[in-house]
Amino acid sequence: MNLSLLILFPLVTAIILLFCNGLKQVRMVALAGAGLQLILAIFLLVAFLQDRSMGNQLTMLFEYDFVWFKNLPIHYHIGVDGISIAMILLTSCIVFAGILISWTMEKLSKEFFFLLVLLSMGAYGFFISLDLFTLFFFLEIAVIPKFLLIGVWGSGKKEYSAMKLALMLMAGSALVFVGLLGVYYQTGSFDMMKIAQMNIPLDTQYFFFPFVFLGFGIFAALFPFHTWVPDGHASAPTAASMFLAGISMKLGGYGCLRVATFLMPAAAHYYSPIIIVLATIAIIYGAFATMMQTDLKYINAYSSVSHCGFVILGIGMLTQTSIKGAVLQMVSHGLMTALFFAAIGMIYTRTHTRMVAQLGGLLKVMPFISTVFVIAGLCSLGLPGFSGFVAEMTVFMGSWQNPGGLYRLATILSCASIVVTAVYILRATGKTIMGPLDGAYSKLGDALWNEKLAAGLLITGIVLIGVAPFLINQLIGPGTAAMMEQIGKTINLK
Amino acid sequence: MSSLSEIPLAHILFVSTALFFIGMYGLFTRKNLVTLLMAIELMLNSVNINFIAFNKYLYPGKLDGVFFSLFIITIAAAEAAVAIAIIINLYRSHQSIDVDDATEMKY
Amino acid sequence: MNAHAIIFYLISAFLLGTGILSVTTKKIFRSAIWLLFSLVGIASLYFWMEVEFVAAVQIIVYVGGIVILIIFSIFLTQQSGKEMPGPGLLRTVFSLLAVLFGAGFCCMLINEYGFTQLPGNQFSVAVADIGTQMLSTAEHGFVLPFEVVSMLLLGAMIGCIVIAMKSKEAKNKGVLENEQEAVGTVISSQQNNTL
Amino acid sequence: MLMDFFILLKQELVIVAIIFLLLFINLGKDRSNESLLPLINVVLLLNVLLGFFGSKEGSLFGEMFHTGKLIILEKNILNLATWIISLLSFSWLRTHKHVIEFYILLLTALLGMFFMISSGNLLVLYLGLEMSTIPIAAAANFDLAKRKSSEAAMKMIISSAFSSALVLLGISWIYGVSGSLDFSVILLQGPDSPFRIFAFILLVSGFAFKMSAVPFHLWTADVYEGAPVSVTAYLSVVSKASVVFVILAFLYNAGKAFADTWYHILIVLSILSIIIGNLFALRQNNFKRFLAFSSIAQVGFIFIGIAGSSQVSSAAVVYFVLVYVFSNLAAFGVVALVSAVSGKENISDYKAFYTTNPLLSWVLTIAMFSLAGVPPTAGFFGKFFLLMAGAAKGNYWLIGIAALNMVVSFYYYLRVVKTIFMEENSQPIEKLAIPGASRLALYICLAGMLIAGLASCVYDYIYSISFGL
Amino acid sequence: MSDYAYIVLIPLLPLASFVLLGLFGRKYFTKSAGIIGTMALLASTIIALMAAHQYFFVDGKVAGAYHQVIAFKYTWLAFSPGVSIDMGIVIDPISVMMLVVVSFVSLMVHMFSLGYMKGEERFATYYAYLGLFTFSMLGLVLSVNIFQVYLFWELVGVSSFLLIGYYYEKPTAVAASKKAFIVTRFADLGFLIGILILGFYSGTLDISTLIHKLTSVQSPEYIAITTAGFLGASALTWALVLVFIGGAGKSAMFPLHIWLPDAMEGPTPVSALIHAATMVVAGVYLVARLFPVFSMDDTALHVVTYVGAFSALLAAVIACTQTDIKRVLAFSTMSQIGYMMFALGVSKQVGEQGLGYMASMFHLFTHAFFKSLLFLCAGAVIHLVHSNEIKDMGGLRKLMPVTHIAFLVACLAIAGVPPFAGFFSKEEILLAAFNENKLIYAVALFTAALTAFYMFRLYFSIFWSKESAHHDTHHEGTVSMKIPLIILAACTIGVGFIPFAKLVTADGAALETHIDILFSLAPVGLTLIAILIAARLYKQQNGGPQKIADSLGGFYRVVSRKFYMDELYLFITKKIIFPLIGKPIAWIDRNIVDGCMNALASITVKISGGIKGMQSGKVQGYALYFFGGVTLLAILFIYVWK
Repeated sequence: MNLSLLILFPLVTAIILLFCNGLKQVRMVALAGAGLQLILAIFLLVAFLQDRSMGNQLTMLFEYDFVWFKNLPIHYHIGVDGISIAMILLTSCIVFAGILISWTMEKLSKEFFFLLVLLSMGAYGFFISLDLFTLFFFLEIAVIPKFLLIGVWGSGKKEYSAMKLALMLMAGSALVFVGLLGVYYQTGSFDMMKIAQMNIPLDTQYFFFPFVFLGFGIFAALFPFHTWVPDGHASAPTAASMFLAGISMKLGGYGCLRVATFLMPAAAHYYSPIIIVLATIAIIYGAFATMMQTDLKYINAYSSVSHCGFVILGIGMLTQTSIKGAVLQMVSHGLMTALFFAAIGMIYTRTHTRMVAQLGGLLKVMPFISTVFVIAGLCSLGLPGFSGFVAEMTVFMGSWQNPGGLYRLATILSCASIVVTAVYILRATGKTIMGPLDGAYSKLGDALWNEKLAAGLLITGIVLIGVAPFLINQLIGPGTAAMMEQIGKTINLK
Repeated sequence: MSSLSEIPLAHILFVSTALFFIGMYGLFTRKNLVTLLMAIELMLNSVNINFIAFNKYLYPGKLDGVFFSLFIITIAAAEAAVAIAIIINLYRSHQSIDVDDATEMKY
Repeated sequence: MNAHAIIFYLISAFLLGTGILSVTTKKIFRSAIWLLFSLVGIASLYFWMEVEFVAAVQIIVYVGGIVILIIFSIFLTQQSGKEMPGPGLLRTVFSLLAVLFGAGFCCMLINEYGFTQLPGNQFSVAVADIGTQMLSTAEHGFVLPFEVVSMLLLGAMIGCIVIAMKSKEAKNKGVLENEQEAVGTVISSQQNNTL
Repeated sequence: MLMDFFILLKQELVIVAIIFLLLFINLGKDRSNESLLPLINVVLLLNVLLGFFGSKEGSLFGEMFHTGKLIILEKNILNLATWIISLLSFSWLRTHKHVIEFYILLLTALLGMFFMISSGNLLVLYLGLEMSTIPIAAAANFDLAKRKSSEAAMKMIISSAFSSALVLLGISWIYGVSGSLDFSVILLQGPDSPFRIFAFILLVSGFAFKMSAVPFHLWTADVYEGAPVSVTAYLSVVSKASVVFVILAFLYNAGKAFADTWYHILIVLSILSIIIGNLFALRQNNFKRFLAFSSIAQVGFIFIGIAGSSQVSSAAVVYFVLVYVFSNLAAFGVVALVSAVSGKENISDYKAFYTTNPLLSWVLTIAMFSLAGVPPTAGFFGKFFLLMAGAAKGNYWLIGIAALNMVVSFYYYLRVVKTIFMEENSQPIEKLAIPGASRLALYICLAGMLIAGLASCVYDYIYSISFGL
Repeated sequence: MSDYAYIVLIPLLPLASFVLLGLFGRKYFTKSAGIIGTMALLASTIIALMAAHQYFFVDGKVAGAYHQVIAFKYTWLAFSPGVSIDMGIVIDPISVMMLVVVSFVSLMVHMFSLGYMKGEERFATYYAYLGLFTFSMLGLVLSVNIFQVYLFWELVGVSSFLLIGYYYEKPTAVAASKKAFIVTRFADLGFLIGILILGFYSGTLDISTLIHKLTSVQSPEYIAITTAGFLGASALTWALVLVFIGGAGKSAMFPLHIWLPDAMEGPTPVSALIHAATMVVAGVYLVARLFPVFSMDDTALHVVTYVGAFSALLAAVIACTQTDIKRVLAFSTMSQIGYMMFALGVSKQVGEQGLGYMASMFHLFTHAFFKSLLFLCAGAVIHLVHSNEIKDMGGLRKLMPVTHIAFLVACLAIAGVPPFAGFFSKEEILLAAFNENKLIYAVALFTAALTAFYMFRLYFSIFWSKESAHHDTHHEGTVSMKIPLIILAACTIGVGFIPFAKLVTADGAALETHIDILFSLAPVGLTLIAILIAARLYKQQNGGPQKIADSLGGFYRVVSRKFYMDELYLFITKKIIFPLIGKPIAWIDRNIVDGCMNALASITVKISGGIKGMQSGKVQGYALYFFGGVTLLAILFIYVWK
């Protein structure tokens, strides 16, 4: 299994897209590309599981190490473990769904799909990188297309939002960059697997960990650096919102975990109270802020802040279960929020409004979309049978395993957010989906085939994880265990 | 030769330094572009004095300083020529060679 | 203090005095003349230091070339008689402060460094030496700078021509010629001197 | 021996030959620009290609001139940049009356830079410095009828004359304390007295002036704005690049004993440059002025790289300059085309540029990304390596400031992109016909921006021939 | 022990019905959805009865007690070693009992709905939801793992939400469904934290292991959980109280009961199923499930007792004043569940002292029948009258004889008149309370009388009172609606005679019980008196009730407004949480947090504007700056940094 294909496929798709003409051709190519990615991701999953079942116990599989810059220790070093595979699957699903949702995108369609595919390339590259340079490279690749996607195809105060998003994310990556250089100069290597084996001196860890963690934290909407999220999501076109919330924010979470925590566990331990406090604030505060929103996209955006708080919380708690929960939450939230945005997008294209107050009773005219909306909402509030429950419960269980008053308090407060979540989700659902139908909307149609397919794909993912979490547990369990072993070693050393 | 030692090198350098800053003062305060140019010539000349003095007093073995000053004189001439050409062109477009009149581009 | 020293101080006072006048006089033409005196003063300083060749070049190029050029340009821009507006008070104060500080600072540095002269001074500048060294490619030859400078002069000349040439309008034809002449003078004098 | 002479001096000699060729053409019968420009471009292309043959290490004229692989590469970069600028100037020069003179000035300046880069002696250095300035000042006035053009030329010549006076003061003092002009001797003693340090600072400030580092940068924006676009491009790319090379060679070779001093000077200047450059770039509307300030900020980054004082840093600096050449020229290329046809030079004129000129928009966008340092453009690699080199000394706070300033710089680069793609305009710039030459140049820049980073061989080659402190 | 794996079919059949109807119902099964759902439930019920038969009578007791059988267990989600969510099936007396109740009542409701919901646009969806609910409830009662309980607990909650909001175009229905979900969610928070505490200290989430570990006084887990404490109470107490809060939420115990009356916005059969017979007793079931652990902690048991008793009384008082028949029934449900709760609270784990437990379960069992019957009857009435208000009814006994009889039977049962089912279970509860706590006994007794009063108030108001304003053209309902009524009425009469004490007890061993006539005298007497008063007041239309209400004045108003609990909650949410927490946070986010980010940008721009003077356009100024820069560097490097 050659992992580079994950980068190559989108790249080739993007290049072909540049030479396409007409909406039809463009979207067919984009869809085919995304479909291939999806197939490849599934194939990768199968190959991975096969390898594992054959007894391959290496931390990383399908490793490939190519000296990129021979005079600097920069390698093109890629490899995957279960966590990365989960993220890759997530990415491919969302990209596929995103392209389907934007099927009717007519304004500059070629550029739109081009950027979307480019984004996916960045995400794949990020998730498979084992070299910090490559990782950073792909991280930044995944930022700029968002700027254009929001700014050109967005709505509302799109330019402001696009700029804000780009700048804040770039500030994040600038922080990451400083941290990476620090790590590099302490270890002389960019190779994560190697760095993990070395013990970075404590004071160095203490100094650079905040840079890396905060940097990635901005991507993951860490309080108080989450303010790009609402504006960015609200202004973005549907597919970009899906991608933004579904994948981009996961880049941050993954980075916090894979780079910050994995490489500098002692510092992670040292700073965990702060991380926990910030995460808890994000969870509670995000939830309450969501409650007051009147725009569907803002609702989902703020709820993303709250939900991504669980990711940070899980990481900050530093127990194996909580970290597993964080990963699960990333996957779950990715799918769920993408679905939510898809639903909102579908509603918006029909009603041309996203204001809760102006909608109502949509269930009557668009039962499919409404059902999708409700499912996304229920997943968001952590209903069993959907992925959200599995993820959140894992985080809670893991968090509770970390004794100590602060941790306990944080866990309890975070748990409390499920109530607030219920409030805002039901409020939104009650006002848009239920209630009397506005006469103006009585002629609107239900979802088209592409939208159904997209939503179906995402729902399948959500339900699969929700109903059979042992499957994904099998995938990410060993990965987190290996990671935790490494982390545990260092923390105990101290 | 002995007479030279009565004047310390430092005094010559003081003179050249003074001349340099006289030129600089001119550069800072004059309004007319041609006078700015003259101020610059003064500064360059002061440097020439430096070169000659150092060469003569400290490093008489080689002629580096002398040569340098010769080249400076040449360059100064070329620079002055170009500057004057530019000033004339400026005069054509602005009808003035006041330096404060040519401040269209700023901030 | 012997006569030699007195001469030095006299020359210095002269060149600094005229220099100051040159940068402060209100009338531009006078300013040019003071500059001329100052440059002559510098040339005499060179004479005093017994580097006659440089002194000669100084007089030929500066007095004979540049100052003339400047005076020409003053005429061309028709400002010879006018009183120039003085600088603003603030500007003067600031400049004065900066300059005085700079000068004081530099003099202090010079003083602090304490140059020690060599006792037996064997400095002599023969024109022939200069000529051979200028064109020598060996260790202390200056043929490379010489050639470089010639290319520079070429470039400068062409630049001057293009810029100062007033296209199509015959009115200022004279300017062009004067320009070319002036530049030509400078260049030829330089070439002559070094050869 | 003679052969050696020719080989070592080949690049300079070729330039001189071209200058004379142009002179002869000028003397001959009048030719139309349409026939002249292709010829000149071909000659310049040959010049670029010739640069890659027969490299040899050595020195001439008693250490006054020396060359080596890195120096040849640097000159090749400058040659290439000059050629690209020439290609990009096509539409501007087509109607210009003084094409040959323009090229002579450009090439004279280039020659000056070559000597400057190769210099082993303060005299040659100084002459090179002047030679690369005076013709450009003249060239800045080449939009003869424009008020701004003469203002720019005036500002440039006065500023540079002032700067050279200070540099000369510094050189004379250095001569005074060392008795020599040779790089190998002048700074041997190190910063043991204030006098020496001040002399050194004066000299460095001259370089900083040419590189337009804050606070010696003030001429830059005005000159860039007023000068013809091609000259601005030349100033901002070739001229600046050459000084970077010189300062690199000078500090790393001659300035060894002063390493501690210049290290700190560079840091002070780089912080000032990055911050002030960014702050001013934020508020610009004129595209050239904007690029001026952006290049000032870039200089700050280059200084950080130089401050690293290792082989990695010199490689990073040269590499960055190469990348910078491509990126900046791509941007100037588009600006030159637009300016030549429509005369519009403001960023706000580019609103909805994408609707009429998609290709140019993409080139400009990628150039902005490359300048901003966004992957996968080469600019990302350039900046990464620079800061990596700078971080080697452990001054992470500096890297932190630089990194955060990169965010500010993102703002204004993205603002351009925003203007092009997102803003509405009822009268966008019309669809431009791109001359073949310019198209070629833009493609070269595009290829450079996209490939020079990803293909590690470029960097690896530069690294293999560069040197540390 | 024989194989019980087939039991898995009981929940899975409704699930299949849900999936089928949910995915394809709208298109393909618009008419046949009811039949499909009912058939699935019929099969489930039969299997459940078979299982009950097998468990109680075929396999029977081992060593004098019924034992727990884990029929099936699968690790669904592993957290860490030992701690995992398992999906499984537990077979023990209460789960089997609940299986029967849930599937049976659900079947009845399915059947009833065939007629009741006929012609609804979203008929298939309705049956899908019913299937989902039944599945969840069955899953809940079969849980082996405390997290499995929680999981199905949530599912039950959401199906309740969906069903309450079935008439989604009615804003009140939407509001009620939201309220129900959010209030129970709030309670679930307690449950969840309780689980976390229990799981953390016992190192397992498996219920039987957990019970095993936490009930032996010497086990390290027990010592850990009782020594750890917070705010003066041990971790065990906290955990149990929190779990009980979860139960209280679902079971509508004070003060989390406010959702239940509003939940009556849903279709009436749904109320019968969810809000009378099954879901609302989940809290009781939960406490019963964890009863061995509860029995280790007196404080927790006291909480259960007093909350239960108070709820019972409160609900009964409120029920007397309500005019919406479904709301009366809702409060009566709450009251009866209060009975079950305090019965558990006064119980102990072993032997004779376990009477309360048995009584509670017994009451749960009987209550399921008569309360669902009451609701279905109410449904039939509403179906005819198209109103929930008592004042729109009256004299219906002639129009709907079947319903009338069934309703009467149910009323007698709930009032505790022998020999109806309610009598037996209530007797046991009273006895248990009498044995343990006289205060509780008094409350219970009073409540029993109140119950009889308000139930017969309802009965007389509906079926007697004024003459019917409705014409004969109205029919009582379809056969499919009558059959369940008849069956349930029969059950209501019959189930009291089941020897429950032999079957379902705390420790599995049989309990000797007997009806003590002397003891029964007081409650039955009080009940009869209450019925008489009700008959006096409501059989004929007269001004009596109004007079009494007037004479009570303020008290009556407070009671009829449900002690202003709704208003209190509204005040807390609308006046405190939204404006005092939500709004400020949203404001802070937009203006302070985001404002800081924006301020950063605008400050930068300001600075940029502030220093623009540097670039004055005057070349002499530039030179001055140049010289200044040189000087600055010189001073820095010569004097400052050497």
